[in-house]
Amino acid sequence: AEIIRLATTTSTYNSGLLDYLLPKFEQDHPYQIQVIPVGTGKALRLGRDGDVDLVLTHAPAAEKAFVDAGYGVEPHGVMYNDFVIVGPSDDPAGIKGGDDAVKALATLADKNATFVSRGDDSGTNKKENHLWKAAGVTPDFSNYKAAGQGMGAVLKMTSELQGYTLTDRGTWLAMKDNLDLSILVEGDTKLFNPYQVILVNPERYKNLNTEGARALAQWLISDEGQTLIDAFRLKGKVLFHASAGEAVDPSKAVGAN
Amino acid sequence: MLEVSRLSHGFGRRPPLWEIPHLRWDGRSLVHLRGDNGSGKTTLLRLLAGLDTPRRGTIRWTLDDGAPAAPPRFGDLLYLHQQPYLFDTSVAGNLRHVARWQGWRGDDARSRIASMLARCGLADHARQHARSLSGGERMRLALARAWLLSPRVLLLDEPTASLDRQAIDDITALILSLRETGCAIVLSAHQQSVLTERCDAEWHLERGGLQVGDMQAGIAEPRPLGADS
Amino acid sequence: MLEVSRLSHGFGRRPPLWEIPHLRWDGRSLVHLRGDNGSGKTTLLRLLAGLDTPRRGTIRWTLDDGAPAAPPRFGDLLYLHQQPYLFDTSVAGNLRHVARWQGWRGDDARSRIASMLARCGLADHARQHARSLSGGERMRLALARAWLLSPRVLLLDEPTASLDRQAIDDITALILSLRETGCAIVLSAHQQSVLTERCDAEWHLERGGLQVGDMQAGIAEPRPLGADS
Amino acid sequence: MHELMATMGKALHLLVSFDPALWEIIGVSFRVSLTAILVALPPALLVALVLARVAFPGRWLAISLVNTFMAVPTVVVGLVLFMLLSRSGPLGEWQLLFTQRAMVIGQIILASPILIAMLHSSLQSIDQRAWETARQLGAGRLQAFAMLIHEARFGVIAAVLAAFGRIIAEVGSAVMIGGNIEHFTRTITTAIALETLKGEFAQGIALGMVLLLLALLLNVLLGVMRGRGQQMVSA
Amino acid sequence: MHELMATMGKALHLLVSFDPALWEIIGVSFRVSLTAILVALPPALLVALVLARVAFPGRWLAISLVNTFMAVPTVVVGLVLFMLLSRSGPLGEWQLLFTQRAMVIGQIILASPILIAMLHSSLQSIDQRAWETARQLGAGRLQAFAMLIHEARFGVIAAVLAAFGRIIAEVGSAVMIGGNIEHFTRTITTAIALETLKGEFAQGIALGMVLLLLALLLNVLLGVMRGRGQQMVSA
Ligand SMILES: Nc1ncnc2c1ncn2[C@@H]1O[C@H](COP(=O)(O)OP(=O)(O)OP(=O)(O)O)[C@@H](O)[C@H]1O
Ligand SMILES: Nc1ncnc2c1ncn2[C@@H]1O[C@H](COP(=O)(O)OP(=O)(O)OP(=O)(O)O)[C@@H](O)[C@H]1O
Ligand SMILES: [Mg+2]
Ligand SMILES: [Mg+2]
Repeated sequence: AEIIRLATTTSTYNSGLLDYLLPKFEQDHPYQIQVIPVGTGKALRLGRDGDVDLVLTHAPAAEKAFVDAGYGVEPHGVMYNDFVIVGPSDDPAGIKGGDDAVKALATLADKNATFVSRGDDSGTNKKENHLWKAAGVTPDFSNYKAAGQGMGAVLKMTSELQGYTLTDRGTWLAMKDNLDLSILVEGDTKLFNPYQVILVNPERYKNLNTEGARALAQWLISDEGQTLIDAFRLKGKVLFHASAGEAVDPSKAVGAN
Repeated sequence: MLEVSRLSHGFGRRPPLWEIPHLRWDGRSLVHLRGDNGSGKTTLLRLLAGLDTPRRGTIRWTLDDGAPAAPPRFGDLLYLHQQPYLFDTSVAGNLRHVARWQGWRGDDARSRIASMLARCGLADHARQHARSLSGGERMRLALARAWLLSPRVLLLDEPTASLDRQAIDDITALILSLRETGCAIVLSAHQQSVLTERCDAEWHLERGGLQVGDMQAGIAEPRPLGADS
Repeated sequence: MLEVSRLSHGFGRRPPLWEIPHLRWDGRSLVHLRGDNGSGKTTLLRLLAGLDTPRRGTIRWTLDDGAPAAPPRFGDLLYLHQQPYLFDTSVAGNLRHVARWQGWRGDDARSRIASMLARCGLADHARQHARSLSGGERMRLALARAWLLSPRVLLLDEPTASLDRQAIDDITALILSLRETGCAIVLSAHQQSVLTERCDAEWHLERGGLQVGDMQAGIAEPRPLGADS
Repeated sequence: MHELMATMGKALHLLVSFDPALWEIIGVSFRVSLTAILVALPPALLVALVLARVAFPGRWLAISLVNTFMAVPTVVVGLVLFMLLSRSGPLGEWQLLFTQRAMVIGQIILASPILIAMLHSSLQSIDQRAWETARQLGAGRLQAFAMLIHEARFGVIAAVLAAFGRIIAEVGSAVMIGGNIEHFTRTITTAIALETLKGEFAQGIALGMVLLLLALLLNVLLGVMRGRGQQMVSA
Repeated sequence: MHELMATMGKALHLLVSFDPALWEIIGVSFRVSLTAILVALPPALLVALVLARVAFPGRWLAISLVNTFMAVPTVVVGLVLFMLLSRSGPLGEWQLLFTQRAMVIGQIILASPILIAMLHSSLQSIDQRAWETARQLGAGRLQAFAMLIHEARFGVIAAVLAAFGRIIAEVGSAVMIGGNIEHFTRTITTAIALETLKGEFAQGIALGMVLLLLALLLNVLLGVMRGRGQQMVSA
């Protein structure tokens, strides 16, 4: 079978979604998919260099730049989930229960609460920076820790330090049993987290398997793919919401669980 | 001084090299240890020095009216290897090591080292690397290191093998003067030389045993003197 | 056979150890190289063997009617170190190395090795680790390794220093028989022995020069015989 | 402590359960690293010998350079190789990226400095007379070299073990240029990295122990092979 | 190639620009790794000496174990230490997690096997007579030990350099138990990992080069110190 190389973020990979979806694709298509799990930044870099055939990422601004620069073509929204703010159960900063992420962050900065940031320019990190900006805060309070690591590590750190952080729901669900944290803020429309699939521009490199990549992308946004995404459960919880074709209504991105 | 009983030693599954039922030495005679290649001279000297543990038997040294004891602490007793080990530094550096271990400092150490180098004919080589010395010079350096210590017991394993005539004369003089100060000395040697001629006792390893002879008193029968007869 | 001209060598900034304006040797005499410790015997032999490059001068060997050339290829010419290096394996293993390098195989190699071990009195030690040999046995092993090769030129650096009388007799016989086969031999030695007595030429390193004497012809004046007089 | 103990049990269980997925990544790990060592060893021996025995101007600088390259982070080797092997890079046409072969290349680069440095240090400590003696006794250059290696065998084994330890345990280059693709370029260490990312620390440690157990096995085998003996060091 | 060249230039520029953020992480890297080496060296010397000189039952097994631990992945050390130092772990009360001290501990653990293995190999190759000679000439045990180390100094330096190379270049344990926290536990290698994560490969390589340049400096200094000389090996 021909090989398709897909670079994706570790959060997607680790949720198990791809292990669930891809075999079903491979059954009906003459392709074998090699998944390269990396961070969003690195995934886009792999696409730019032509080392993969398509990418599946969640950083709208970076993706837009990627496509605008001509590195990628045919972007399609595939699905979305959402971010949540987690922290210690006793919530010393008192942000629990709200659904205003911006206000919550402003409170954290105000109280100089321990906040662990991804600090790695990832989609999540960009979302966080966006929220700080909206709150009118420069995050330089003394207990703000820029960890420069992946989501899983940052959650572990947050739990160890009994601090706060912003996480995607997928990683949270996957890890929460090992953590001493709970969800404090969720449901804000600003916490929307859409995923796109983008083909690497075939004009830039020969030897790309664009045909296969397109087949995979089309399958993901086909009715079959979309139904499967909606049916995926992690620890009994819905994780991703299929969103192909529609102009996603952010309010649908939240609340479901 | 030295009392050995029922001593024997060997290697692997071979029979013992030799057995010494009993040996007593007052430490006052200058002993020449003889024996063919492989007869076990080195082995015996290493055991006496306490560097190896005998298979069987006991070795007891009595120093300075103390109680008889196993081979005394290093520094009092000194065994000089058949092929001496020189430290990886200069000639003078080799002596400085010893001076440091003896706790000598500054000018005291320096003057002792300088005079010892002169005495052993190595003054010109003080800054040369020890391991670039010629065969005879190596042995001289090893002897110089040993003289620095003024030990109570000195076991020399073929000290004259690669020395020229002048050097043998020199160390003979040194050995005799050390002996004056009460140092007990055993030396092994294949060749006869002025030094072996000054020995007044002979231990001969032969057919698995140790023959003891008193040369001054004429008890040792005149032997055919190998190469030089 | 050997022609040396304007040869001199030294170390560091020191003056040359010796200078040899001219030396010619037909390779038929058995040469005894003498000289005090540090006079440069080892240095000279190493230069002749081509192991070091002289500061100045040339060394030309003529083997088998070939043209005069720099020290011939190893294997034809063999220098035996004053303290021979034994390979880190058994006694027989040391000889097997040589057999392999000579390209001998199977029974041929085995029988040559066995007979050489017997000849050097090491048959009992064949499986012992080479580095656990006694001083004299080491030299015997090194000589055995050399005999295996039947070289054209043999430079022996104090081969008798740590050997007993029997061993000296044995290697004297070996050396004489090698010489019969046309091997050119130089040996250095401090002590007189039956071997040095069989030498018929003497090279004496003295006061920075090389004195050549023909002993058989009685040209060499009778010297005071060091240790054994 | 309890959790760590449980992890040990898990590791043992993993090993004896003969989980094919596990043995697959073990296979990739050992295949890649053993190949890298085997390829890297001969040139490393040669370079080490030259550094130890041939006096050429700038030798000590060369030695310093080798020592320096022991401090190169694995991920940097990964990055550089990535940029070379990437389709947009100068060697992109070889299409080696994300293959085991590329991983072997990365590990050769990582193994070489430590091999050379350690081999140099043990060859250097072999007596000068060893080479002279072998050559005079009729050994050709290659044979004399083989003899030197034999004399230095304990050091050589130590060097190989250290280099092997370094590359079987490395993850930075393996993940960069291997891509950690399941069934293909996933090794024990990249799998551990993935488990760590997931927060499955126990699983990661269990995998690490599997690696260590296998390394122990290898070492014990080697130990038995070299005969438990100790070197004789009296000259 | 072009991009790699540009990266070199960037690295040099980074170094001479005296960017305080850069020098901060350089400082953390070297402080942590040098401390770890200094702490690990004395016990490693002692263990190596015992392994090289004292014949005790099971010695070869102990040596095999040490060799095995050279193959421990850095991240596994990080994971185990993390579980020990974690709030819920047995040593949680020490509150060491995400501090430089914890990183030092991790690097000590990583440096020790390679130190011991290499020191063992060079101490073992020192002639048996060296110890005997020193002791007989009046050296105390400690003094004789110091003399042995001096005799083996080239091997000791090689061991220290190899171990230093390993830990200054390691990232797995540093990132796990240090946390890669900016201004605090971020080292050169964790910063490289971060740049890599971001896809900023050139920046990562530039940082790697900075590390190598500094390592080179250290090596050259050491080379000058030990006098460029070569060991004398004739016994
Ligand atoms: N570790 C060992 N294993 C086996 N045999 C050994 C060992 N050490 C010594 N021997 C053997 O024991 C015998 C005695 O050795 P020793 O060194 O005592 O002889 P020696 O009398 O000093 O001889 P030489 O005059 O040649 O120095 C020799 O045959 C030697 O090969
Ligand atoms: N590498 C070196 N550097 C400095 N001096 C050296 C070096 N090698 C030898 N020498 C010196 O050169 C002189 C001659 O050495 P050589 O070994 O040739 O003497 P030799 O005649 O063989 O003496 P011996 O009878 O003691 O073996 C000695 O004084 C020695 O210290
Ligand atoms: Mg002896
Ligand atoms: Mg000499």
